[in-house]
Amino acid sequence: MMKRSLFKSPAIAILGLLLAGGCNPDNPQSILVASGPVAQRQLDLFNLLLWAVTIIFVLVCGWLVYTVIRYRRKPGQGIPEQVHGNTKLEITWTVIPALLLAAVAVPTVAAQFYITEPPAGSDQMRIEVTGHQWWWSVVYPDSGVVTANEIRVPVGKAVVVDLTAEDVIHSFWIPKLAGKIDVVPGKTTSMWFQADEPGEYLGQCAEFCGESHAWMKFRVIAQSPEEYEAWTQAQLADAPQPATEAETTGAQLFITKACIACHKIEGVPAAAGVIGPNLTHVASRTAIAAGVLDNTEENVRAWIKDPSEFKPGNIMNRDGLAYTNPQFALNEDDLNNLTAYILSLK
Amino acid sequence: MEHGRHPAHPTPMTYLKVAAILAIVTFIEWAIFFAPESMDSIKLTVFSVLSVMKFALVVMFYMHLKFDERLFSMFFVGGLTLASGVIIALLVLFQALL
Amino acid sequence: MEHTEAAPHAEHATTTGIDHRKMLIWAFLGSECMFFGSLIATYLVYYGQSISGPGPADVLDINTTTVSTFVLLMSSLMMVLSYSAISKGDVKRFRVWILCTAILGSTFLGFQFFEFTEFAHHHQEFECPPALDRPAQYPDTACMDGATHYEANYGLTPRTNLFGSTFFTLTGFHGAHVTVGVIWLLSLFGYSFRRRGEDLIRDGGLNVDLAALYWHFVDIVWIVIFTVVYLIGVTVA
Amino acid sequence: MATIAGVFSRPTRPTGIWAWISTVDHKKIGALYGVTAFVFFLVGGLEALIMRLQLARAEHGIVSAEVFSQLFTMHALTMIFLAIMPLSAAFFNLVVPLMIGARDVAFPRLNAFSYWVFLLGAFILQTGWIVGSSPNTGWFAYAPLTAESFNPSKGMDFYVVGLGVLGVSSVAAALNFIITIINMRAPGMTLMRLPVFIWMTLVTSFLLVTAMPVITVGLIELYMDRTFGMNFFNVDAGADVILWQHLFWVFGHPEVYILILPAMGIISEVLPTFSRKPLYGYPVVVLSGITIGFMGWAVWSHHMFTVGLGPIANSVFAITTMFIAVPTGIKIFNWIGTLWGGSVDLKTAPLFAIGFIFLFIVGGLSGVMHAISPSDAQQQDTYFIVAHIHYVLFGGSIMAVFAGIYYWFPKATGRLLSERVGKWHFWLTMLGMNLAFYPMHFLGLDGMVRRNYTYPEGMGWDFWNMVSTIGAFILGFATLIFVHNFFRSLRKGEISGDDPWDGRTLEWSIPSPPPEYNFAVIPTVHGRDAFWEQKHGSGHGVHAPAGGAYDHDEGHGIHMPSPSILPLITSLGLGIAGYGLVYSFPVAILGAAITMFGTYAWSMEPATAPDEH
Repeated sequence: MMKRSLFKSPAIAILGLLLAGGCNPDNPQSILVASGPVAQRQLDLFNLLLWAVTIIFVLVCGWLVYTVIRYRRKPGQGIPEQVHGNTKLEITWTVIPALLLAAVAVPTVAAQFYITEPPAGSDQMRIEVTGHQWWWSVVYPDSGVVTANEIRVPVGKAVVVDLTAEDVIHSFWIPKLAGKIDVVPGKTTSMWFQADEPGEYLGQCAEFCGESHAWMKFRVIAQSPEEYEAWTQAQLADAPQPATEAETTGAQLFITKACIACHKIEGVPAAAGVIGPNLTHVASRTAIAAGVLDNTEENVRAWIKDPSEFKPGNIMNRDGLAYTNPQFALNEDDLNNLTAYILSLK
Repeated sequence: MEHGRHPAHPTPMTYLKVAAILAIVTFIEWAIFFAPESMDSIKLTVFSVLSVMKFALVVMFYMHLKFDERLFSMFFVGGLTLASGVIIALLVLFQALL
Repeated sequence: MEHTEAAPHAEHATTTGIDHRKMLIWAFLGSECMFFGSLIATYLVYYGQSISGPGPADVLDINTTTVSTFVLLMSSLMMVLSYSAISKGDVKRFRVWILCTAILGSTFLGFQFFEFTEFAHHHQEFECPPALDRPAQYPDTACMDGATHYEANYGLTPRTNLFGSTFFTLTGFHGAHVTVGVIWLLSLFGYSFRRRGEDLIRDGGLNVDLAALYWHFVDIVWIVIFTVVYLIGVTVA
Repeated sequence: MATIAGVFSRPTRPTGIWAWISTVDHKKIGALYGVTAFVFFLVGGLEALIMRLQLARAEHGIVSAEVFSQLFTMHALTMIFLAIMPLSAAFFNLVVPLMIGARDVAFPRLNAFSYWVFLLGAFILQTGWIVGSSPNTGWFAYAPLTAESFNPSKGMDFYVVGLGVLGVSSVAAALNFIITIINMRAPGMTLMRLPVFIWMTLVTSFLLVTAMPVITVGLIELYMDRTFGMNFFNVDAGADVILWQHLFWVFGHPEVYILILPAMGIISEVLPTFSRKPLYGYPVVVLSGITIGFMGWAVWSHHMFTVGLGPIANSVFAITTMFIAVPTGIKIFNWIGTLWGGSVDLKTAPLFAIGFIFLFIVGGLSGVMHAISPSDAQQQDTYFIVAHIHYVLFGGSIMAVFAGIYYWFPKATGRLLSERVGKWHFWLTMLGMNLAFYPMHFLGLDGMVRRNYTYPEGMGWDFWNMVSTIGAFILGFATLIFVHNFFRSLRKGEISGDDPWDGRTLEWSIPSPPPEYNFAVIPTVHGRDAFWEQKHGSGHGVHAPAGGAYDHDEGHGIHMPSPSILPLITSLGLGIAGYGLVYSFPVAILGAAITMFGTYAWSMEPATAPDEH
């Protein structure tokens, strides 16, 4: 909090405006307020550098402007003294920056090691995240929970994330919790983060990965350990059976319209696809379409109707029979029923 | 056209000697290759040394770098060093150093 | 081959006393080092990373390649001899040696062509799997009548695996350089018949010198490829 | 002998368009480079403006996601390869022989060849706009997004072949300038008397010659994968797609210095002239330029801090990157040292140079912030980086290019650019530049990812995006002012005379515009800043080439290389081969045959037609 007040201090308003003052730390993806130790460590370094470069900027540019004003050519001025250099001065302004940089190198290297792995002996858990064009699948190997685009974690626990990609390179980034790491097909990279306070943290793919790169988002939801445990248990259950007529029809449509080719729903044996997100408990998520749309009836319906309206080039539109084969096309009733079924998958 | 600093080139006899060494070294390499497997660990070193030797002989005598302008050596060795540096750096980064 | 590019008066009065073109070829060779260096780096980074075979030990034949290496090394000898001849004004000897160089270079290319085709059609003996493990459409009937081994195509093409891609690209680009070299040498050979080779003799054989430097460079690149890809490559595998 | 290979008769004393097509004169080639590059600069700027319009508001629908991908890819490729690099090449061509007291470059026809190959490579790269599929993966083209399976459009093929052809042009030009600088200096011009611009040209040329082959290999591998189904970046075959990134950045980082070192060279000429003092600490400035070029090879992985190379590799590259700030800082201090105690004439050229220092400090300092690998994990791929690269490439390279244009325009044309319009140009550029790019720092820190074609409301990005768009349009307007100034001054500008700025280097000792042969008498050099010494110096008996000599000697007896059509033909073959590699192999073979024919004819053609005099 100390650092935050520094930014807002009126005494440095001008400098602040020049440097980071244009930012509002309350913005959902601002890196200027950290909510976990990794992001905090990165922010501390950033702040250190910010102040260092601010001072250097003021000194050097001040010197530049002063020089230009003071030595402006005056009418009738003759040829100035032809100075070729000054060895002592030049050595000084070589050595001082070198020393400053050497001083910065120490915390840099220390932080680089810190952000790579959580401290030994800390309370840890692991998750596995896979990047797809343009969504994320999430697996909790310890409990067996499988979900997508929404990562629930308990507060105060170090979460080690092992990442890989299904297709092209992506990058996994939750600004308020930790800096990004690339998600590379054929390799596993890893990073860790920890949320210190409960809340919802926005994340997004940071490496250009094709047409809908801009819409490859996700959320991290940090909860108390009890809430997290309850969530885990709920996720492990099979999908609820359809209750209303609309839901039952929707459940059948889910099979007959070939949604099952790509989507898995635990408890529905036919629905075992692995190309798209696991939908067993899709209704329990706060958002759909990889964090793009809030999970409301209106949005679910609009998304099923025409995914490309929200995500140009997406694979569901490209390959799904409901969109490519007129025999499988969805009419208005189908949309209503499917929406009802999806929203029943709490 | 002659310019004052035309380097003194070796005679055809030298060329023949170099060729003989090159041929012999290639034969040795061939022989070592079929040596027993127990020698595999030192084979790599020997191959590398022999290869560098052949390389250097051709560069120094056939390309006359030993007798020619230092500038040429700078161009060539510069490119060679940089290329080696890139190869080694990549092997280290991919943790593929043999 | 080339007439000097420089303004005529500057020709004899360069700052360093070195001919422009000779400096050009050396700077160019420095650049070529980076080119082949990057190709070799790719080869090494991918060494042993192929998911499927065949690998270096399956297809590479050290005997054949030792001979082709020897051929290329000897072509370098012919090359220096032809340069030595032209710098003494001996056009006739020059013609003999440069033709020899070109022929040896072409022989090397022939070897490479043979090698490439051979790799693509490479057959290897495999142990017959136990009858129960055989897939339904087992391709080879050889194992049917109680044989323990059968022979099958185990060829390497640029598309087969990582090794194939890196190998053919590296050696292929070397081969392309040799091809350019052979064309260059033959052009010089033809050129020596014009005005009895006066143009070649005139600047101390500089035109031949340039081709020679290029030729030897291609030769030393092969020395590295032979060691890295063939000798060490097969030994480690 | 005047008939080449029996087909093309050699153009003699050509005029009109033919004079440009067959020219081997470095000044004309420089002008061709300059005009072509500036046209592409405008094209790249237009692409940027469309993108800024799209991003001005949340969920704006001006262009589709696909078109936006093509726009940001082509904006980078156009600005880097078709604007800044050839603008540098334009200065190399226009200035290098004049500064070192030479009559032309070492290989005049190769020089023309470089230009034509550049032009054809540029066409290939831009073909996508005509056929509707430009490269769309970002200029860095990370595998495997570039693979056929993910990217079947021809766009990536134009990328591969276009960059390959441009590489040929760059290497040929760079070799030419290396030889020219080492081998064609006027008597007495030792290496430590070379103007700093020449030094930076030399370092840049060495970087080009060594860096281009690396990307060429990467491009070849990508081409093999896409065209022949090879496996270089095929994960299923065991390939490591990170290899592309290494090959790309091993080239890409030296490339950054290829873009900025010529700019630093220009600044090092402009500042001493307009403060009437020699460059402060010349040896150190030269040495730091060489150091930057050399260290440029040891820092490439800082573009890959988030790839997961591991903490050791990241730390090593973080430290090497930080220390590259030392030689850069030295240059800045020495430039200010040059101004200190001088008599600073604030004409437009030095204004741009001072603007360069100011903006480059901002970009350089944010560069140091990126070098800190742990916090770079937050900044990487956000608008914070976009801000940084525009401060160094626009605030750096382009500002220096403008400084250079205002500085040397009178030498090239004999007329001055309007100072009054120039001041407007400068201040509007400064305003637009900072308004367009400074807010991007804020956007990056607020978490806006780069290369997103749009963004939702409620992220706090709307305001600064709008400001940035307004800034971009001011910048565009400022550039139009410059274009106006350029064309107006070309026809009506004040006559400059030979030496309007009281220049220090040899190009100011000859008429403006220079005669075809540059120097009637090759000057003898007795010190650094040769021409200044001659005018104000300690009375060395420098041979005075200017004045009377030119009035009486119209260049008779000076043999200049004759015009030749063969560079164009040879490069045309390359261009045809390039399109052939994209569309059809028989065409590629035809192109190769034309190139071969051109090479033969070229090698048989004397540099100077004997029957000309």
